[in-house]
Amino acid sequence: MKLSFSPENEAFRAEIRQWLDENLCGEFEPLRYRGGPGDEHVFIDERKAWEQRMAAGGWVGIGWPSQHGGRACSIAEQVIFHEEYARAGGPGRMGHIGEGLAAPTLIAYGSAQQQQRYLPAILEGREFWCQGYSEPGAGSDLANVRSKAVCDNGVWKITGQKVWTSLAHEADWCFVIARTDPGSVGNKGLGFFLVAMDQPGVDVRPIVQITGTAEFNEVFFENAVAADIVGEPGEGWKIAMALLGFERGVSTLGQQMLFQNELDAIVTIARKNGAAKNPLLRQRLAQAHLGLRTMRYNAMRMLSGGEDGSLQREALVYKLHWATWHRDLGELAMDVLGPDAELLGENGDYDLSRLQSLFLFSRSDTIYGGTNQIQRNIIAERGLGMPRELRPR
Amino acid sequence: MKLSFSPENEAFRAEIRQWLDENLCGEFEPLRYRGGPGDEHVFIDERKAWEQRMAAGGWVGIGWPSQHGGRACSIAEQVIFHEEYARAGGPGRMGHIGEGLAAPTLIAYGSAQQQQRYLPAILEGREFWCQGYSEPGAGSDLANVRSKAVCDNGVWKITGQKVWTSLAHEADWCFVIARTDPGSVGNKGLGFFLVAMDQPGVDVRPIVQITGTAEFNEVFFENAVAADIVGEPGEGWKIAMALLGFERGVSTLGQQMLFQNELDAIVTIARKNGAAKNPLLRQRLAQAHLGLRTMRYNAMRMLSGGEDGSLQREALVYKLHWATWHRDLGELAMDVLGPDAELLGENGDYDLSRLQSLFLFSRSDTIYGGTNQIQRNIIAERGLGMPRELRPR
Amino acid sequence: MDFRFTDEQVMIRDTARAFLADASDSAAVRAAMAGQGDAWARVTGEMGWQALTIPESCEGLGLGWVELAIVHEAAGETLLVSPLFATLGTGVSLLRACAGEQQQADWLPGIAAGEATLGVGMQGPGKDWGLRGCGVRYRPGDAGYELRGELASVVDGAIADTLLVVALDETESPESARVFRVAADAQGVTRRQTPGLDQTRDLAHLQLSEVQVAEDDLLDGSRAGWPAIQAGLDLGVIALAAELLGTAQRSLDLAVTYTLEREQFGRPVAGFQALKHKAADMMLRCECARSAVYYAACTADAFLEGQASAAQLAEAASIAKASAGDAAFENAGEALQMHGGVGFTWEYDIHLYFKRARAGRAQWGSSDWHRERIAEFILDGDEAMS
Amino acid sequence: MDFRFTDEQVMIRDTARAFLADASDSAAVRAAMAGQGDAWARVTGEMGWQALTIPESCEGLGLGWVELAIVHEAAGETLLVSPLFATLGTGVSLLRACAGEQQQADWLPGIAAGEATLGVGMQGPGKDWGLRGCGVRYRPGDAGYELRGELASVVDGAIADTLLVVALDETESPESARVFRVAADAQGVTRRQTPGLDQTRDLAHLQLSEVQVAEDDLLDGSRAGWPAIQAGLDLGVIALAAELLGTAQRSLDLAVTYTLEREQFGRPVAGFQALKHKAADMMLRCECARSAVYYAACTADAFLEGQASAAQLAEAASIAKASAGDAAFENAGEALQMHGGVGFTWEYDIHLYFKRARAGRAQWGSSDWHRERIAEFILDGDEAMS
Repeated sequence: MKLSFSPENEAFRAEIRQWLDENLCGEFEPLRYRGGPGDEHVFIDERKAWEQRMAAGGWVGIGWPSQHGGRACSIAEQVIFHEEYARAGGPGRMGHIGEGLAAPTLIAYGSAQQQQRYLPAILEGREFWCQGYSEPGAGSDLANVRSKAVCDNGVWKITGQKVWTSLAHEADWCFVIARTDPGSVGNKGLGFFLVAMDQPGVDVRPIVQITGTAEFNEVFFENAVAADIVGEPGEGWKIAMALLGFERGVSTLGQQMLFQNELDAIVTIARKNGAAKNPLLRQRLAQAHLGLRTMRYNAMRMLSGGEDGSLQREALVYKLHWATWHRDLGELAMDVLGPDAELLGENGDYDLSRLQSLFLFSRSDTIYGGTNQIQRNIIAERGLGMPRELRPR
Repeated sequence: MKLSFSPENEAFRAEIRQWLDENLCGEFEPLRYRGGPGDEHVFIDERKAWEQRMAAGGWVGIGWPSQHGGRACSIAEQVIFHEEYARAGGPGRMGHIGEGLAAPTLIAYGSAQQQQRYLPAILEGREFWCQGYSEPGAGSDLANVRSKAVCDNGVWKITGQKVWTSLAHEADWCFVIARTDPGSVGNKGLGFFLVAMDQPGVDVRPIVQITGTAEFNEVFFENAVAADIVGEPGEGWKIAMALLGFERGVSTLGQQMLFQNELDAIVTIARKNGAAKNPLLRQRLAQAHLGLRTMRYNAMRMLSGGEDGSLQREALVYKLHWATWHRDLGELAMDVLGPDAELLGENGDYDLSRLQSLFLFSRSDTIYGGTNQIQRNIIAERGLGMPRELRPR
Repeated sequence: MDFRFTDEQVMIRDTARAFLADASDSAAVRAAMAGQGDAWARVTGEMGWQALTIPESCEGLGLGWVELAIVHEAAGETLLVSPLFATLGTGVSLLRACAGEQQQADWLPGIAAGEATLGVGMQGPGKDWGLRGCGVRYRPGDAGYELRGELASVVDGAIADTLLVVALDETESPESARVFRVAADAQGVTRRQTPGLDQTRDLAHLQLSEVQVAEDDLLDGSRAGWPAIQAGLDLGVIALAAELLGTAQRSLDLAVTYTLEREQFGRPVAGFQALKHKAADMMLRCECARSAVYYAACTADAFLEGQASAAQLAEAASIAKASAGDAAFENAGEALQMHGGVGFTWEYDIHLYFKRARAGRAQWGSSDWHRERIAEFILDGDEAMS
Repeated sequence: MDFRFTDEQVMIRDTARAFLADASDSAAVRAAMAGQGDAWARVTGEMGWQALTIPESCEGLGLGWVELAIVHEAAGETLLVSPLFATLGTGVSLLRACAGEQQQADWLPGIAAGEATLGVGMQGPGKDWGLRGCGVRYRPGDAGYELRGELASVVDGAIADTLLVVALDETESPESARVFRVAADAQGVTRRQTPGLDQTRDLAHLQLSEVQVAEDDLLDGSRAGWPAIQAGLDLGVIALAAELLGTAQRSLDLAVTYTLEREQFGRPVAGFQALKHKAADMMLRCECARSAVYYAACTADAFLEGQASAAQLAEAASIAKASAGDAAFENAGEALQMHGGVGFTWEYDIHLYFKRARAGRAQWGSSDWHRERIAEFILDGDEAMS
């Protein structure tokens, strides 16, 4: 057990830091600290251009194996990359669903042909992805997927509705879980499809959120043509579960640095407006700092791998931890703002400040991707061996 | 809606106050503030003598109807009595199970003969009662009672085990719920029995608690003779439920005054040792005060009766409220005590101070008489119409 | 002692609910958020609530704070967008406590007739509730007094016809506190509506530059300084607490209704113990807040009849505000969570409750502020309050 | 960066657990509470843990703080009653940080050999943790220094052979802080074991009256004053945090085991969602505490190797102590609740965990105290800590 980084690691840190210094400026300067959760709807074109700049610098797919064009960076290097990226205020990544979810899935389960078709466009920041998992009424319960895939002369066609799809209207591709076996129930009989968004059978409707903005969408598929199926029909559940694993990868460290930026902003305000002298707020600010640190330590354990490579307890609790922490941070932000917390900007409709937006948008953290209640069930059942929920007779 | 007491009420207040002044002194002086929850095992003989003094003063059964020897006091007068009693530091009542539970049950469901046999001895402070409800493994689930009552030549004999019976070794009588119909399950087929404690078939074994003291007991019945059955065989559930209702009567106000005494003691220490200057503790002390006040207001609503006499929402939440409040008060007491919280007295084994005892003993409040979890189920199901728990297939 | 509604109070409640179910349904609230509709005209025209606590001698209904709490609770249940709280809850309350007899006779009949709305201002920008946050100073002026300063987050301050302004003199001592009646269109008053996170309540920023106030417009009862003014404000705190009680209760109701309808894993999600227990805790908070609010309302009546002290009123008001504010915010937050994905969409109403609850909990003294005031009573005095 | 146990560390943990399952089972703990049995003889004889962090040059095992945390965690799991924490966790830690090289060479071998136990004292009666609560003052004396004052709640202070006493001079300035080595039987030292709510840990009250200390018994590294001493104490804070982690984890384990066995309404109560969710939250607290404790242990190693600053050590120690202290107390409290009626009987062990957790959370700085120290770092400095 040791925490320190090697001299090679530190050289890598210097490299990314310098690159960001030289590139996250000029036309990209306004993107600093923008485009994160709750703010994903801003600067779309500029952020796509930024993805291409990143790609040109060789900073996309740094964790991918080299045979797929990646840099095969070690965990430590990836940690460093995400730390420095967030420290510099790097904008919310338009490409993260492609780079962090679609690509690892294709690398693990895709055919050579699929890898050749999709990976370069992701690596070059040319094509963007979104995720078609949740369905209305099914919540995060993937086993309840009702979207259907029908094979028509060798072409899979998708019909159904997905919801909570972020950036769907900006994406070129969507990966979709749909039922290939019409008689199946639960986690059997699902397939994992790649669907082009720009076709008549795909209709994207924004969902206006508590913030008044819309970054989530409903996506309606009606006989939409799937360009590809990954794996075999019926393997969709297995692939989707692996993909959920990728979500808990190194990118969590990037998320943490965004959180750190938010906490820093709150601390700055507290020091300015006197809230930092309030003993109650001091305790809560310290607890927020403490919670973020333990989140980071948990992620470091997660990335280092468990002693026997099996169940990682720290991974099991990770979502519950960050979601709850982030929601609490939103409340803390408002209390630190004090009497000004309620007042909006006066530039147009419902002009939320960054911290007001944090307060409202973070309410979704404990809901999407498995509510806190679902997370607690999973922890108790898988982590502690407590009985599963009873089903109705 | 009005809160004030009438001049007649205030005259009544003066009367009980004066009586306590003149009687709770001398030999009874050491009993002040003693004998409450967690402290019920002290001064047994003296407290029995005190009950007789109370009886002589006409202060037992003040809420009973006059035909049974009570004073038929109004709710307002009973409120006043309990307030003044607790304000004076009146000791924990040895007779409260007889006066507050057995007697109202007998008045409601007992035969004239039973009323004549039992009520005078309660009224005169000569006979004391305990309660045989809970059973091992059944928790607070009365429907799970396994104790049996068999009628043998017109004499009911009880066999079974009760637990969490307070003051059983000091009681003359126990009321016991037992199954009269051997084939019955759930809340059917139960009977409500009156059993003398001083007989060979009754064995009382103290349960040593977290405090190192024992005021709860296990009681074993083996063919113990029941002197009486109240109501008919099979009516036990109905009678027991009514009795649970009596528990939420005016005596709750007395309990609140005990709580107030505890909170006052904590405030006194906080003012003395500087804890009252700690902003975190100030918030918690204020919240404790607030919680106790709302408990009092809830009780006033409860006693005034709902607008339509049916479901009283404030009554439904009452147990959860006080139990949680009291447990939190115990933790607050320790934090106010600060570095001294950990240190015991040096008079014998495990010499807890009053507030240390509060801290430990209040952990039982959220368990006995229906755990907080059971209370929440009841509130959700009866108060909010949410579905009952599923049973295993 | 009788701590339950009279038959008349039950009727007032039922009437209020029936009226608001129509006048302040979701569509009406959303229209009002966009500046359309006029619930206030219906409130004054059909219900006459603006006259509720105005004495009969001043052409009001002569009812008390229990009735005031009942209509505010109903308003909080439906997120009524109107100057009811500003005019009746805060304005009339302050006048009842601090205006002289003649002043009441002069001013209250117009309000009772629905001809004028009120706004109460004390807090300066970025300042806390309480006298220390007072944003306006007065000094002798040509006509009597001259006011200058800034006020933030004045509820309905941009639409009120008449402003009641709490101000200090240069000594900034509690004894110097006074309340002035200022016409909204008086020379030197600049008003700007400030958009808020909670769109169901209008807030305003007010600038006062050398505003001249006549001697007659100094509220007589405020000449004694802070204690009388504080009592007047506490009467308003109770109205806000009642609103928050309504918001807390409706949040619970919405959550229970939604979870009974929504199915997951083959059964209504209301059957899951985790949600049942959340709901039970929400109900506990509601019932405590309910008792605290109506106790405070009874105390307000007793105070106005000289049967309760200002300290008792302050304690009861703080307990009510902290209880109801926390109940509203926590219940609305839990209700949002219990709605799952739809809870944070604009389409469902629960986010409106959440925002109103947060704003209300912070206004007129946050829960922490009120707890600190309770702490002063129990910890700092020579004797604990009775 | 590799934040997982090495194979050797896994072995140390497994060995520790196997040893304590026997040497510190429920019967052994209860016997020790009554003053019987001697786990310490077995710890020193069979395991040699007293030598764990003593350098090999001083005849110790030369291991680091990760290993120290491992054995303390195991001790916390079983409520081990012994001077392990006092001697190794606090005493050796303070010597490692503050004793000079020669002093370490002179003193540590005897401790490594299991010949001496240590106790560390700083807090005066009724005082908080931290320098402001320091209960002893020194001044020049015949032999070097003279100490006087009172110490409260000294862990194992009544049985330790050697006391390490943090003291101030009359200026009471942080710069004047020093650590003195005092023989427990020195002239002027009066010791009294003080019974505690937690019976698994001995506490003592110490009276120091004109105790003479030789110049050589002033720890060399403490001549620079508070910062070095604070670092030495923080090394001990980590040991206590590790113990509390063990207590938190075992509380969870006991609760899960009990609820899986106990049936109600026809099924194991572990199947009720309310209890599952409590257990999930307990596990979250455990895992956060675990990461915080081992991160702090790594930071301690880095500090002793000159790779981390005292401020980084302080931050990591405070995070570990607050996380583990809260986890232990909250988990033990929930576990007690999950046990239902038997939870508050003397017979079941869970109340022993509850009491140890409360005591441990309060000792060596409460969670609030440590959070306030974190707040100072992030809010009061010129720059936030990295």
